[in-house]
This record gives sequence, structure tokens and C-alpha cells, in this order.
Amino acid sequence: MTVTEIITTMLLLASLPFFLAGTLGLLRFPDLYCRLHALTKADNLGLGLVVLALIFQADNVQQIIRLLLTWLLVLIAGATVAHLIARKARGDGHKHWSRQ
Amino acid sequence: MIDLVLAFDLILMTTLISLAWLLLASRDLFRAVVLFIAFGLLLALAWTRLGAVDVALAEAAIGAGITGTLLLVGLGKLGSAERCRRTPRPTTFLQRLTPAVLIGIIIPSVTIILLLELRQLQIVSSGQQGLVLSLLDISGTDHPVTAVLLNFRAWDTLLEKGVLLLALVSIWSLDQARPLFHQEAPSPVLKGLSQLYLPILVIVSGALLWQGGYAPGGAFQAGALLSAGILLAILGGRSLLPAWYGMPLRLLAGCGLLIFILIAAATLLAGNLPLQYPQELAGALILLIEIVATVSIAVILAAAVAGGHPAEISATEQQQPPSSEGTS
Amino acid sequence: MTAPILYAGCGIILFSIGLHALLVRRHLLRKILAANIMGSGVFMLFIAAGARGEGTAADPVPQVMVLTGIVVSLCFTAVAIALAVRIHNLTDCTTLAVDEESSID
Amino acid sequence: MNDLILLAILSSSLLPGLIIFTLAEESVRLRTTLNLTGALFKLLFIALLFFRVAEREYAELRLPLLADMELVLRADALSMLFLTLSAFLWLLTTIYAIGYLENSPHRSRFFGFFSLCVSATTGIALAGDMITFVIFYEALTISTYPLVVHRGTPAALHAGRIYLAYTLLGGVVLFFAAVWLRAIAGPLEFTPGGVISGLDPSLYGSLTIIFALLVLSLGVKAALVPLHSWLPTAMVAPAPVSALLHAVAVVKAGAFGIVRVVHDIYGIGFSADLNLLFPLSVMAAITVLYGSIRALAQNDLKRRLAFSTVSQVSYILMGIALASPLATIGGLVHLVHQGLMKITLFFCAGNLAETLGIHKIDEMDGVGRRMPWTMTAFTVGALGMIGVPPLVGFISKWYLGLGSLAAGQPWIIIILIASTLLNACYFLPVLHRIWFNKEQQQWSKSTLAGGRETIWPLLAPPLITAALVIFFGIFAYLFGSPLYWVELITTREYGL
Amino acid sequence: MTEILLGQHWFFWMTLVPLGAAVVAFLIPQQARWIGLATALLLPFFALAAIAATLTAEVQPITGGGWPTPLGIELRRDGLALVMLTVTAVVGFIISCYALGYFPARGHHSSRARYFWPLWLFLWGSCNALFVSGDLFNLYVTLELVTLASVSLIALEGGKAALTAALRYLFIGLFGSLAYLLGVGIFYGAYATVDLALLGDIITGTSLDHAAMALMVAGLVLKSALFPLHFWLPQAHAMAPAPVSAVLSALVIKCSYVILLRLWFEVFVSLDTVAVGHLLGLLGSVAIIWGSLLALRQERLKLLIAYSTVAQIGYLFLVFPLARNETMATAWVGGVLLMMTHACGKAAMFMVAGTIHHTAGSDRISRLAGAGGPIGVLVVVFTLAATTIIGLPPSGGFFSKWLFINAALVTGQWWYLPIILSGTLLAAGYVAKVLGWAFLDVKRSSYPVIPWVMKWPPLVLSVIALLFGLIAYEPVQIALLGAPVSGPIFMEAGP
Repeated sequence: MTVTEIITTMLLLASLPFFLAGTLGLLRFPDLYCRLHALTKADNLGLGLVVLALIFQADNVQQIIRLLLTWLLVLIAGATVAHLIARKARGDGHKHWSRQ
Repeated sequence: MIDLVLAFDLILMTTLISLAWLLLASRDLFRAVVLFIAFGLLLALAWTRLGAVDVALAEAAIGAGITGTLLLVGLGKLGSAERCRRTPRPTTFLQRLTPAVLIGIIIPSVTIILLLELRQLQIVSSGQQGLVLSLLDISGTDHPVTAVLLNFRAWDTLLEKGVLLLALVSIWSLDQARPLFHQEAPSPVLKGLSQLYLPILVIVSGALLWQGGYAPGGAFQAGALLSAGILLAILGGRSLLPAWYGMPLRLLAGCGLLIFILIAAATLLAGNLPLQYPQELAGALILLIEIVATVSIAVILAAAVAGGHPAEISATEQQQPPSSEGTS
Repeated sequence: MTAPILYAGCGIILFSIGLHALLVRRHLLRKILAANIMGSGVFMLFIAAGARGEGTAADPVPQVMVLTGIVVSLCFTAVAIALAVRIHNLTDCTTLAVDEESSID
Repeated sequence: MNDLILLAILSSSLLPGLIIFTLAEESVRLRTTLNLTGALFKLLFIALLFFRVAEREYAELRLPLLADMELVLRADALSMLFLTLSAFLWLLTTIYAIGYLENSPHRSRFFGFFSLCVSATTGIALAGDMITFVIFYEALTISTYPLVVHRGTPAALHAGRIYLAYTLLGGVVLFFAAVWLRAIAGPLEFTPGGVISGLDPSLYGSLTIIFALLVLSLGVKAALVPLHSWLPTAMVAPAPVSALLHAVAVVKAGAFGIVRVVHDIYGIGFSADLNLLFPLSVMAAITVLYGSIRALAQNDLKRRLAFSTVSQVSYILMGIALASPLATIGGLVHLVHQGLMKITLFFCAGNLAETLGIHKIDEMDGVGRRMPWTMTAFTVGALGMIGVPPLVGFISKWYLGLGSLAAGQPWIIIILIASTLLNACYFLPVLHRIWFNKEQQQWSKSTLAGGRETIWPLLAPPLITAALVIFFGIFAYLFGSPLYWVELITTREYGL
Repeated sequence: MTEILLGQHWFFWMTLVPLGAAVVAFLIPQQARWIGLATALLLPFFALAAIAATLTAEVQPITGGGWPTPLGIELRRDGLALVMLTVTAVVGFIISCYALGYFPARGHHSSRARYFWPLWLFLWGSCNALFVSGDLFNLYVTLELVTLASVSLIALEGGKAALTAALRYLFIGLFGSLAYLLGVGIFYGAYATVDLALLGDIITGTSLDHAAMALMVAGLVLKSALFPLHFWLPQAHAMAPAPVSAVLSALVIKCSYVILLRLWFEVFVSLDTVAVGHLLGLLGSVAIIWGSLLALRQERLKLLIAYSTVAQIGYLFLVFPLARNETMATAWVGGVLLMMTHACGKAAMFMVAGTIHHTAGSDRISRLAGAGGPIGVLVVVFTLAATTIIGLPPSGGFFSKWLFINAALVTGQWWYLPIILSGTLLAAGYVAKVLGWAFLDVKRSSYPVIPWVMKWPPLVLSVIALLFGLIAYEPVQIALLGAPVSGPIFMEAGP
């Protein structure tokens, strides 16, 4: 195993908890807004780590740029979608969760 | 390592099968559709594992993306509840027996027989890849899949373009497209996103199209991406000028098949066999077909999501363009 | 036993699951999903058939067939959904319920 | 060597028929012209052919249907007999029908199918092999159905259903038998002396079954007991239809088919060897007696005539089944003679119904004074049926009797005598009523010029046929007379 | 000049032209009718040219793009393809004429007319593409095109029953073609080719091959609506607009049957097909009896005709058990003959039913009561067309039944004889039922005027159906060009 491979593995492993946390949050959080929060934040970071991991495997700069671009686009799209869902939910009158 | 790969394959297959079962058995149709999209993405993974990168791209873009959008839109219109079940009629013994027999006995036993027989699938050392590679030089393109798609088996592809256009004609013949929700003005964030994404999607689809000449990619994938862009633009509040609803839209949708047919006719008129391109023109012809097809595919797919023929121009000029809500 | 053969088997199982659901499920959208799963199963068999052979590139011919097949099944899905929606608009039904002798006049 | 004259004969009735379908109901004159022109042309063509066939110069037309299968039209002596009969009677019946159906609805349809029916009969007469025969035989079934149900009443439709049920069942059996025979014996060209005598003896069992199937299926149209019941039911049809059905087209087609099978497929000698003919003669004898007995009990004039037909047609079969030259002459000549007599009777019955509204026999008291000419013709026909010399009926029976003696089956004579007595029993009382009883009711006086009993188109045809009944009875041996021609056929068939 | 004309690949033009016309008709909806009519006028001539070209040149198949066969798509120009193309051209021409009257340019149905033409031209082109294809996967694509076009055409009627029938047909079609495709996939897996001829040469007959065969046969049988998989057909065929019903019964059903015919006689010959043949024969026999009995019970003309199609499909499937070694040609020719003649007859019958529906507002059989006058010609058309369904001479149905009985006698499968014969009688029964109403003499309110294109073109077709037996010699000779069977058509049984 070369150094880059080790780094890649480490970064990939590091991304796992984020995904796990995001998924758990999606499943277990009490209301829609919390779930959205868990999903986007965790996934964005997780994906960032994956992209970072893959950058170490890239052959040339072009590929690195492409990977980064992917991350960027996903970030924007994720944020927008989360915004849209939240907006729609509020429009439909979803109540915020509060401890009673 | 081999075993690890095999284990990965097995996990993938198990996941696919259980996903399929779960989504079909799921009571909530929204969940089923979301699972179906996940299924499509995992399927793309499986295609990659089997060395079919083109198919994986197409599956992700078309199988999961567009089909998923279609299903979601359809779900929005249909609703999840099963309405109008067939009222139970007095049935004879035979009638009651048939479905039970079919489902309970035939399907599992046929499956098992097929699975057992499948072991005999001879491991032929090669399929037609040798033949394809040996003819690749004169095919006009460097990517084997594109060569097969647009030259060796171009007749299939022509007909498949026909299927696409036919589907559009069918959808248009059924109903007029109507906006699903008369919602308030789209969110400025969405507008911004669509403004940002549209150029990117156009560029990427162009790149994919070009890439089809030497690497995985091509008209389908590019077309699917472009149609996603169109849908996004519509979501972002852009609309087609009503003047475009008529001939221009139809021309855009029909040009893919039309060009292909014209080329086929030209090969015949030139005294060649059907779809036998002159060798020096092959590359150019393939590129031409691909470019036109991309546009055509994009328009057809976007129109299919809109789900109906455009409003008559004279009738209601202020009518909103077909819009959809893929992500609600 | 090699992976392609396993995938082929997986394809057949997917086909059967889809077929089962196509016959049993009533909701039109579920039927459409089922047909898509069936199709995926068949395509998996094709791709698996093209992926055999060690060391050589995958056979592009079945891949092309599957590309065609995916588009065809997409078209069927689109038309089926459009039909289902139309039926829903007319009758408010989401199943294939129809009294057999419904009037022609 | 294709002879287009055969095609001309066929299309001389087919084309007018097809054109008539497209005509409007009102274009009476055009329709009449077409009909008569067709009928006259047909007679002309037949006359041209007549002399050729008399000189043993047969006309033939072949048209490939599938590989190894041909449509064969051929005019031999037997064809000419049936052909001339049908063409001539078609002409008369057409004239009659024009008068009979004046001002009734659906005439285009009627005359169209009428012409198709005659074309099918022509085809049957000209058929040169079994396949061609089957084709035209089934065509006859279809084209007659609309005629039977022409009136459109529930009774007519009922009769039509029964007619179709019987004839189609017969047709299917015939079809099957023909395919089977074709599969065993190869092409089935009608050849004097038969085509299958050279087959392997192990096939004789199958051949016997096929023969039974053929006779039974053809027997449906020939109204063999017990397959006859459609015939009396079909009497609801208009009089011209009954006349043509009974005298020429349907019933005779069945009988003609049996003649073809016995003579030209199996061959008389071969069928006698297989012991196929005796059962046939027994069936024919039973039919002769049964028909006569049933006729006694009928009060409806047309039904009585119908049962009389059942009985008389089997004379033909009896003659064939006896397998001696004289009997064959008797049988075949009866094909023509019965046609002439029976059509006379039906024309007369139609006149009674059309002019005076008489349908039942007990309404006929003294009708001879109101319609003397019609009733004279009726009397001639009835006496001919009984077999009074020198009318044509006598000639047939004479030859049949001689033939039965020659064939060593004298029991036939008893049948003949019994049948003659029965004929007398059901016809003589009618004649007595007509001429000697006092009229019971007051019929409206004729409004026609000169006090004529009815219009010419209705009167002329029965008078002509009645005259022929007398003429051919007296001048039986004239060149071209039925008897002369039948002797020609028999000579060729037996190779004498 | 003649060289150039004969050198053209007319059979391929016959697929390209309707497809191209479909696109143009879609682009210019205002002119769709005339584009459709022009295409319909052109195609019969193309068919004649294709026949002439094949008769003068050789029948060798060519491939798309000229690539060698495992790779290129084989295109057939054999007899079967030619006769099916020709029959489709003739029937399609008549149906197009009829549709001109059925879908008037003005009125409240004009939007249907606008979509009818592109869909119908698509269907036509894809049927033609199917007939000339010699490649299993290409056959799949064409089959799907045919199905999709048929579904849309059924749905064109617009009522809920028609839409439901269309959607059911779509699911059935998908199921059938996916089962077929699974079989194709297995064959590709085993032999790495989807070419019919190549596959026929190298197939070895393992049990996997048999499994693939079973899948393909099952899929195609479903698509051709053999009993007990016919349940979708009567609704679909009866609910569709009349020209569409005519197309469906006359041509679309034949598409999957043609594929099956090609497979059975070219690919499956080295497999053990006797048991499957008997199964198909059994199902066909039940279909004949069951379909005819149900047809007898129908009160609606279109349903009656649709059930009659179920019965006729039963006859078509008798080909498979009856085609033994010595009777290959007999059964094959019988099947092809029946396909051709049934196409003409059934199309004419559906058009008659459509005209009655169109003008009388209902297709109840009782509506025919006293059908003289303006619709008298319809009864004539119906009767003439029905002769081939019953199997009366001189129709083609008569000769195909002749051949079937011949084959059954020669191969000793006598149990098919009562089936064939009773099917004939039952068919006569349901036709007589219709005719009985037509001849019933009642006073009836007058019918509206029927456009002439809805009256006379069906007559032409029914006359063809009636006289097909007399003109069958040439078509059968053409069908036998390059056919997988040879030998005498009429077999003689030994003692």
C-alpha cells in the first residue's frame, strides 16, 4: 500500500461517520426541518471527505477540478433542494417540533 | 481480494433484490418511488461492476433520473390510494384458481428452473467484442459502444428513436399538458440555481456528447442531462414562448428521427445497403446524428415529463407553460 | 461460478419479482414500477452475458441492446403514466377496474 | 387448351348478378334487361358448346389454385345435361320472378342472389374435379340462404336457420370427406369409370367410410330421408325460389353430386365391387316411399309438392344405384324430367298464391274455372309425376323398371308401383277438386285485358314447361332431347 | 432504368417511407390526412416493386450497413416478408381510405384525426420493419414499436373503457416482450448472437435452450392472444376506433405470430418441440371452440368479431403441432394462407362494424335489423368477409383449413379434425346470427348518409378475402421463396 492509498482509505473511513450520522438523523429526528438539517450538513461534509479522498487517486489536474466541481454542484443543489422542501413545508403549514 | 470483490457483488445483488421486493411491496407509493430511484442508482453501480459504463451512465440519467421524475410527477397526479378496486364478482372455481396457481406455483417454479438451467450458460471466451474491435477502424468512431449503436446496429437505434417520438405522440394524443399546481412565483433560490445550472448542464451534456466518440457517453446521456436542464429551467420559472409551441417544438422533437431516416434514405439512394455510410463520411454522419438526437431526446424527455400536448396557441396565450414539480 | 453468472441469476430473480408484482399489485403506478423492475432484470441478464470472459473488454453489443432497451422501457413508462393519469382524470380510478360490458355506445 | 367459353358461361350469370346488387331498387328496366340478356347469352353459349360435346370434343379450363391444386372446369356430356336444364329453367324462372315480385321490396337483392345461385349451379355442372365441385357446392349454399329468408319474416328466418344448419353441416362433412379422399387418392378429376380403382386394397375400409360420408353429405341437399326436413320448411320462400330450388338448383345439385361420385370418382364397377350401391338404393327406395306417404298428409300445397320432391329426387339415386345401363338412363333422364314437371307445378302453385291467395289444397275447389290455363299446366305436371304415358314421367319410370330387371333387382319394381299409386293418391284428389268441385268462394274477376287469368310473365313459363313435358314425352328420341342425351352419357360412362 | 428500379431495396423503403411520413404527419398536422393517404397509395406499388425485385434477383438476406452477420442486423426479403408486406400494404391502403371517412377533418373529433395519422403510419412502418427483420433483438424493438403504437391507437377512442383496455394492453405487451427478450438474452449468453439464421445453425439443444424457447414462445403467445392468454384481446379490439380495430385484428396480431413462425421453423427446428407443439395445438383447439362459443353469445358486433379473432388465432396455432417432418410445407403454407386471408376478411368486418357504430350510434347486432337500403352494402361486405372466417370456398380460409386437415390426416393427429370442423360450424353460427338480423324485415328509421369511403373500400377488401382462394397460387409461390420449408404442399397419406 502506498501512502496515497493509505490517505485515501483514512479519508474514506473518516467520511463514514458523517453519512451514518446523517442517515440516523434522517431516520430518528422528530420533524422535517431537523431531518433536513441532519441530512444536508452531514452529507455535504461526508461527500467532501470522499471527494478529498478521491483527489489523491486522481491522475491529473483535470480530474481534480472535475471532482471539486462535482462537490460544489452537489452542495448548491443540496442546499437549494433543502430550501425548497422547507419552504414548501412551511407553506403547507408543517409545525415546528418542540418539546412538550 | 477476489473474494472481497465477490462479496461486494453478492451484497450488491442482495441489496438490489431486497430493494426490488421492498419497493414493490411497500404500502406507501412515494416510498416505493424513492426506493426505485435508489434501485436505479444501485443498478448503475452494478452496470459499472459488469464493465458497462455507458449503460451505467444511461441508467443513472434515464433509468433513475428521468423515470424517477416521471414517476414522481405521476404519483403527484394519481395519489397513493388504490381507488376503484374491482368489485368482487361471483367467480367460478376456475377463475378463482387461476391467479393463485399462476402466482403461487408457476412463477417460483419457472424462476427456479431458469436459475438451475443458467448454470449451463457456457462461458464463451468472447462475445462479439473481437469483431467489433476489428471493425472499429472503419466505423467512424473510436468508442466501441458508439460504433455499435450508431453504425453496426444503427437500424435498432433508428427504430428506438422512433419509439421515443412515438411515445411523445402518444402522450400528446392523450391530453393537454396542464400546470400541476398554480403555485406562487418560484423561489428566488430556485431561480438562481437554475440560472447557475443551466449553462453548466448544457456544457456538460455537450461534453458527454463529444466524449461519446471515444469514451463512455453519447446522445442518450447527453440528452437526458439536457432535458434535466430544461426541466430545471421550467421549474425556475422560465417558459417557452408560446410561438414555439407549434411547429418549432414539434420539429425539435421530430428532428432526431427525421435526420436518421433521411440518412438511411440517402444511403439507399446512393446505391448502398441500408444505413451503409460511406466510410469517409461515417464519422461526420455519426456526429450529426448524435447532435441532432441529443436535442431531440432532451425535448422529448422534457415534454414527456410535462405530460400532454402544448396548449393551442390561439386558445389561451397567457396559459402557463407545462411545468412540473420533480422534487416536491 | 463467476460473477456474471451470478448477476444473470440476479436478473432472473428481479424479473420474477417484477412479474409477480405486475400480476398481483393493483395500483397502476405499482404495476409500472413492476414492469420497470422486470426490464431491469432482463437487462442485467444481457449485461452479464456481455461481461463474461476474463481479461477481455466487455462485449459492447449487449450494452448497446440494453441502452436501447432502457430507452424503450422509459418510453413505455412515460406512456403508461400518461394513460394512467388520463384514466384517473376521467374516472378517478387508480386501478384497472372496469366493468367488462361497459358501454360502447 | 383453356376454353374461355366455359368462363363465358359462368360469368353470363355472375356478372349480371354482381351488377344488379349495385342497382337502385327503382331501376326495373335495367335490371330486367340485365337478367334476360344474361340468361339468353348463357343459353347461346351452351348451344355453341352443345354440338361440340356431342362430338366428344370436351371443353376444359384450368386455373391453378395452389401448387398441386387446380380449379378445373370441364364440359362433358353429363355437365351439359345439368347445365342446359339449369340455364333454360333459369330463363323461365327469371321471367316468372319478374312478374311475381312486381312491386315487392328488395328486388335488387333478390335478383342478385338469384343470379349468384344460378352461377353456382352452373359451376357445379361444369366442375371437372372434386375440389371445384366442393367450391361451387358451398357457394350454392351461401347464395341460396338470402333467397330462402327473402321475406324477412320470423318464419322465413327460422327456415333459413334450419336450411343453413342442414346444408352447412352437410357441407362440412363433404369438405372433410373430399380432403380425406384427396389425401388418399391424389387429384380427384372426374373421369368416366372412376379414378380410385387402382388403390391399395388396405384402403378399401377408408374408401367405404368416405363414400358413406360423401353420400350422406350430398344427400342433405338431395333431401334423402332422414336428412330432408329442411326442404318442406324452406317452402316459406317466394314461389320462384321454391321452383328453382326444387327443380334445378339445390336438390338437383345434391343428386348430381352423388351421380358424379358414383360415376366419375368411384366408378360404377368399383363401387359395386365395394358393395356400396345396394345401401344407396335401399336409402333411395325408403326416401321414395317416405316422401310420398308424407305428401299425402299435407294440406299446404307447397308442402305437398315439397314432399313430392323428396320422393321424386330419389328416383335419380335409385337409377344410379342399380348400376345397370338402362336404370342409369332412367335415373339421369329423371333429373331433367322431374325438373320440368316440378317447376311447372311450383309455377302454378305460385300463380294461385299470387293471383288468388290460395295456399291450401282445400281452398282449391273449382279453381280450374277461374284459372284454366294455369290449371291445365298443373294437370299436365301432376299427371307426369304420376307417370301417365306419354308424359315424360312415364319414360323415366319405364327405364327404371327395365333397369331394375336387368340388374336383377326386381324389388325396385314394387317400389315403383307403390310410389306411382301414392303419387296418384296425392295428386288425383287435387285434380278432382280443381276441375270437378264447385267453387266455394268468390274470386275477384280478372282485371286484365281480355279477361286473362293473370299477367303474361306468370302465365307463360308454366305453359312452356308443361308443353315440354308433353313434347319430350312424345318425341323422346329427338336429337338433343333429354333421353337422347342421357343415352349418350350412359354409353360413354359404361364404355359401350 | 429497370435495373435501377429493381436494384432498389424496396422492402426497406417500405419501412422507411411510413416512418418518415409519420414524422412529417406529426410535424404538419394540418396535412396529416393527405400525407397518410399519399403513403398508403405509394406502399402497394412499393410492394409490387419489392416482389418484382425479389423475383428477378436472389432472395439472399442483406444486413443493415452491410456488416457481417453476427454484428449487423439481418434484413430478410424472403417470401414470408414479401407477402406480409404486400398484405399489409393492401389492407393498410384500404384502412387508410376508410379512416379518411371515419376521422373527418372537421368536427369534434378532429384532434383525434390529427394524432391518428402519425400513430397509424408509425404502426405501419414498424409492422413492415418487423416483417423484414431477421434479428432477434431488432424484432424486439419493432415489436415494442408495434405495441406502443397500438396502445396509443386504442387510447385514441378516448372513453374510459378504451383507455383501460389500452393500458391493459400495454402491460400485457410489456410482459410479453420482456419474456421474449429474456429468452433472447439467454440465447445471446449461450451463443453470442441474435441472428436468426446463425442461431438456427449453431443451436445445440441444451436444456437452457429449451428454457429460452419456452420463454420466447410464452411471450409471443401472450402477444398473439392465444387462449387462455386472450383475455385482453376482445376488450382492446372492441373498444378501439374501427380502423384501429381493423388494424389490430388484421395486422398487429400477426406480427408476433410471424416472429413465432420464423423462430419455430428456423431456430427451434433442432430443439425438441413436439411437446410444445402439442401444447400450442391444444390451446389453439380450445381457443377455436371457446372463442367461437363466446362470439355466438355476444350482442355487440365488434365484440363478436373480436371473439372470432380469438378463434382464428386458435387455427393459426394449429400449424405448430401439425408441422411434422413430412407435413412442414403443408402446415406452414396453411398458416401463411390463413394469415393473409384473415387479415383481409377481419379488417373488412371491423370496418363494417365501425360504419354501423358510426352511423347508428351503437354496434348492437340488433341494430342491423332490416339492414337494406343504405347499409345493405355493409351486410354484403360482412357476408363476403365472413366466408373466409367460416372457411367457405373459394376463400383462403377454405384452403388453409384444407391444408390443416390434410396435415392432420397425414400425421395421424385425427383429434384436430372435429375441432377444425366444429369451429367452421360455430363460425357459420355466429355469422348466421348476424345475417339473420340483417334479413329481418322491419320498418326502421332511416340511417344517416354514409360517406362513400366508409362503404366501398371495405367491399374491395372483402371481395379479396372471398376470392383469395382463387388467386392464392401466386401469393403462395411468393411466400415459398426462401421459405424454411420445402416439398409438396398436398401430402398423400400412405395406406
